[in-house]
Amino acid sequence: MTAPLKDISPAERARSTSFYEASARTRLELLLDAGSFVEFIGPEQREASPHLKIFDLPEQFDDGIIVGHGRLDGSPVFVAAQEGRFMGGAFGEVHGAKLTGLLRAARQIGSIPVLILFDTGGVRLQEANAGELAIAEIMRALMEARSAGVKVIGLIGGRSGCYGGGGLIAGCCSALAVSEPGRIAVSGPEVIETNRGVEEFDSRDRALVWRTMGGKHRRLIGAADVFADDNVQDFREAALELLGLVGPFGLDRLRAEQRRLADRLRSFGGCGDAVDIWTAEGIAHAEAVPELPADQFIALANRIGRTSRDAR
Amino acid sequence: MTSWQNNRAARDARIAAGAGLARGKVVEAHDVTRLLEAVVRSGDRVCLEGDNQKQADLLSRALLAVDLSKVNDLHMVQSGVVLPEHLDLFDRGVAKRLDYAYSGPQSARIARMLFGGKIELGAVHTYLELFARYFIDLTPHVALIAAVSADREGNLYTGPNTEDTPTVVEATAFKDGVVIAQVNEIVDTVPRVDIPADRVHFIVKADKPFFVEPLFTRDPAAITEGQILTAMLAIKGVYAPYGVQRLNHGIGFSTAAIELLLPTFGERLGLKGTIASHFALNPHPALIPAIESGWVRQIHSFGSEVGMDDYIRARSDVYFTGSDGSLRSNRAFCQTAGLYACDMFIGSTLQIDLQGNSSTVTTSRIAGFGGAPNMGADARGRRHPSEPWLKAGAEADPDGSALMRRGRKLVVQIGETFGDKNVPLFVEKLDAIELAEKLKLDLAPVMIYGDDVTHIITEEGVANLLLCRTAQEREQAIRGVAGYTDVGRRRDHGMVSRLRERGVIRRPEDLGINPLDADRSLLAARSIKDLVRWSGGLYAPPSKFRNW
Amino acid sequence: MTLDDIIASLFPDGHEVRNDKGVILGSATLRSGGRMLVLGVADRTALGVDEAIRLSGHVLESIDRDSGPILVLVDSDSQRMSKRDELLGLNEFLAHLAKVLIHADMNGRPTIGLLYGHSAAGALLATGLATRVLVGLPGADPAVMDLPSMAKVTKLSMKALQEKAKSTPVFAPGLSNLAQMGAVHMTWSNARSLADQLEALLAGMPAVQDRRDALGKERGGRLKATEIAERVHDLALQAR
Amino acid sequence: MEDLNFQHQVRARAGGTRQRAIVGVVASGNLEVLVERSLPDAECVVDIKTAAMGFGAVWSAVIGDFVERYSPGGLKFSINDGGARPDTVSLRLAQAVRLIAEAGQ
Repeated sequence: MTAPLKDISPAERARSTSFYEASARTRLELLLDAGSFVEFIGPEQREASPHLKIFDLPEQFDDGIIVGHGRLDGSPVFVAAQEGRFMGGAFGEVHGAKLTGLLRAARQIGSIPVLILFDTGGVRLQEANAGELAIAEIMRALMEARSAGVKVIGLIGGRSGCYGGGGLIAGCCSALAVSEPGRIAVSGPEVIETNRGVEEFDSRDRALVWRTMGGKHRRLIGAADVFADDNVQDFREAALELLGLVGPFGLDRLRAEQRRLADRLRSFGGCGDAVDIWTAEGIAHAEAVPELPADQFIALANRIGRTSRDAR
Repeated sequence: MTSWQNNRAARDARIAAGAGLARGKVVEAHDVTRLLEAVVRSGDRVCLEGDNQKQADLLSRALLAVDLSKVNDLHMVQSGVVLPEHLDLFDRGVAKRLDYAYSGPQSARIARMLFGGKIELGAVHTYLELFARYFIDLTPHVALIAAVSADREGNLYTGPNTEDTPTVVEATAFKDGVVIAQVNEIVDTVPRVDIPADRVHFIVKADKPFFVEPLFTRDPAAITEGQILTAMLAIKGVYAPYGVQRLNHGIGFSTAAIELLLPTFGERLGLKGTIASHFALNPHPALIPAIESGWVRQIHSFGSEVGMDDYIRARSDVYFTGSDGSLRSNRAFCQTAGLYACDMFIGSTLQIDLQGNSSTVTTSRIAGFGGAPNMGADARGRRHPSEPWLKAGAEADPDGSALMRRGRKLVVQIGETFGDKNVPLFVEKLDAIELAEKLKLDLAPVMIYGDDVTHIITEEGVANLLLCRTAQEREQAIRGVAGYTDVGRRRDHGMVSRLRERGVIRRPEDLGINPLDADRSLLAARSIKDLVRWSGGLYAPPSKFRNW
Repeated sequence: MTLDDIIASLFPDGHEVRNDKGVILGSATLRSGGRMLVLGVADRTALGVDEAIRLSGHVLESIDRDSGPILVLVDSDSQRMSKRDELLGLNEFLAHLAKVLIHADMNGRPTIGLLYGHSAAGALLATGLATRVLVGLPGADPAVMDLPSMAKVTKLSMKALQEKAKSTPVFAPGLSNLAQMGAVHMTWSNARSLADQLEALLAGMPAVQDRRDALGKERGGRLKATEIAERVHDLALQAR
Repeated sequence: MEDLNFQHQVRARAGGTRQRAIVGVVASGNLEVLVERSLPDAECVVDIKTAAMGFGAVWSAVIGDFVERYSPGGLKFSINDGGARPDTVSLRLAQAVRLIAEAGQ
């Protein structure tokens, strides 16, 4: 009666599957070459968080992150995918250590790139110190891996976005792909509202949240290099594209990033809202940017031409 | 000599008392409280337009500020008690008595105030009952209404959210009452005349547009697999066999799932054109994919929905629109349409008991009835036949004479056996009964009576109560679809399996539905953004529903 | 100890370190004779885009010009929580600062963090936690997450949280908890000359390798992290 | 948290060759089910850790019906539950059986 999903090709399935909505496991299954994924410390190992029971909270067997090895267009890649629905995809001790170990291995090998599918609210409150430290260790391991020639690509389009320390890790990646519903920031909307008041930031005004932190804004200011439509196939293609574009890391990148960020601050530091920034970028009818369909938006972003390529 | 025009004289005196504050009919916003003190008399019946969606919020605040020595002990007769100010009136003593129909967001506070004796309650009505009483024994002396714009003569344009306004004005203006309208703007020419100027006595330009809540938007992203399964059961187990074309949907997620399954699951079953073509329904965004796929022929609406204006304007073949192109809604007419011209009502509820009575009342909340009891009731006065109506009638009374047998409206309760926080849908005794005992009410606030309910659908299957011949069968049919709730686990297994053999209970597998196929990929739209795409960019959802 | 006291005690042979609106920039002469680049956040200032870009610029300017270790002094608020900072991409500015510090450390400019006051969340990640060795001074009060906010989210009372905090260092604020987790390598004494303690550290600087997870295990604060990371590492090496 | 354990003797071994499968996530109103082919053919074990206290009787009924209907012989189910409703539990269990019945390892 219903067309079984098995009958369609993996690419068609990936094309029709929303990245935002899919689970971390489904994202990996459809992102990688069919059947190529091998998980490290899978759920059957039951390496859950040792800390949640202190708070009488349920555990998840994989602690909310899946790490492993697979192939992308035939080439080997390491992958990590956060499950944004389990505790908001937040970093805890075990969760973080899985990614740290993966990056350390990638560094040692040097030639196999790493894809990180972010979906996180940041540090897991119930193990805040362990989570914060895990993020510090991941940032260190990531930069050591990049310094050893490893390409690390971040894919951002999950329901929990990429917040807190997750935003800092994303900032360390060689390149990012982001979709419209994807968000990248340090402080979450509710945190800003709680600390600074609703006049500073109305967290319930979702149009405001997305134009301040969402995928389109991040692409337009050059924080992300590729804008993906919200389906897994588009993220797969974005990952392949970025792997082809990324060059080796070095001091010149950091100098270029310093210039890039200082220039951003000079050009847009006085803007009160994303629409002001887009207008300053020379976009006519900037207020209509959130409504643009993906193809038109991509054309616009390419015309504006801001990227972080060779400058991160 | 007896005077037979006292009321008209009194009305003229009220208008004269207010005229000093007006230029023509126009009163400045800062003078409105003084206007009300001049026009309203203590003890008056006042309709303060609080609809299901649209609120005369400026007039509410102005009425709350009156000098109590001039205006007090009012009798409020309004369909919606929605704004905090509506109840502040009673706390302050401006108003004393209340007759109403719906109190959604104020349901907890209104319960507290009723217990505390702050409000003298007339009755909780359905919309149609309250509207009817406007013309019999609850006619307002003063109506405080809301419109989009007015011209200087007082002609009003109510815009897409016309809702209750024509009914309120009809009852007030033609029975010597005074009508005061708040409008968002005063213009030279209104886009269309919804209320003619001779029925309007004062107009006030509000400082900001009247408040409208988007009550009928269900984000497809929040629809669960369980709701999809119940929606599949409804389409295949009720819509299809009865051929239901004329219907009303509730506002829950299960019915939103049905709307989103029509172009996918419904299409594969070949049902297009045979079901779900004519609706009494607000402009639900979730229905956009079905409309765009050619399922829906016509929709008449109680009110509008925020963000749907441009879409409605561009789809006038489907919606009722005025000469200006925008939606014309009308709650009284649409309620009547739902009662008499629809063959099915399907909606969700909070509690169902063993007789099939249902209620949305809990012991601490009195949400009122709104329109559901009229939608979800068999219209005993109905005389025109239709296939679903006749088929349902025949199922209920197979041995009766075909020519003398009444048809039956299909009244379908749909829901999951457990609701939020694992609260069971099925109970031995409704909270409504406890509430009635506590408040010493004459009637328990039952939303839909069991004898009107024809089907109950849960993820466990479809129970067809029309086919039950005894009270015991009916109880076991209900227990049979009550799943793992206490009510469900106390079923008589033997009787339930006999009911299943007779088709009284139909499990998913009896309908050829595999619960594992109840997947979100079946939804024609899985997000608000998808709905915007289906609408060709015409649907403009309010900010709280966006993730872009 | 005030910032001035600390700097005076660290660098008795002289320094050019300025505190400009909470942003610490400068350099100093080490007792051993070499120079040390100094930067940091003072006066419990929030770390936003404007502060972060100055700090990263200070390090980058020094990288080709100078040699010697780098000191990051920390008494900050959290990251600046504002619409403007997020609009401009605060995550990139903070990450950039951390990257610059990590790069310097890996390339002959060993980094030391000195946590002498408060710090939290993103600000700590971009400063102290991005150095090779993080030193605490007595009285420092870092808080990844403060207990009142935790109480709000977990719906537990402050008392219940404080009770839980006695049995584990994993969530509660404080220098000793971070030390037990392996984040803070050592705590110096206020009673002794900071210069002595700095020289001792520089003389025996640990290797570049990040051993914080192992340290956390040795101190009984993080029992799983190092084992999990090693297992994934080994599996990954086998899988290629 | 509450721990529950159910052991059933079943009619037949579950189909398929996969050794294990996992479905669902732990979130409010949701659960994960890890299923492993690790028991003798006539046995089925279900281990549950749930955040919702006091629903043992409901779990017992749900698991009983599930075992009766699917005869999942040889399978061990391990559940982390975030307070899911019985219909969601039934659905996840059925999904787990379907997944492990697929060909594969």
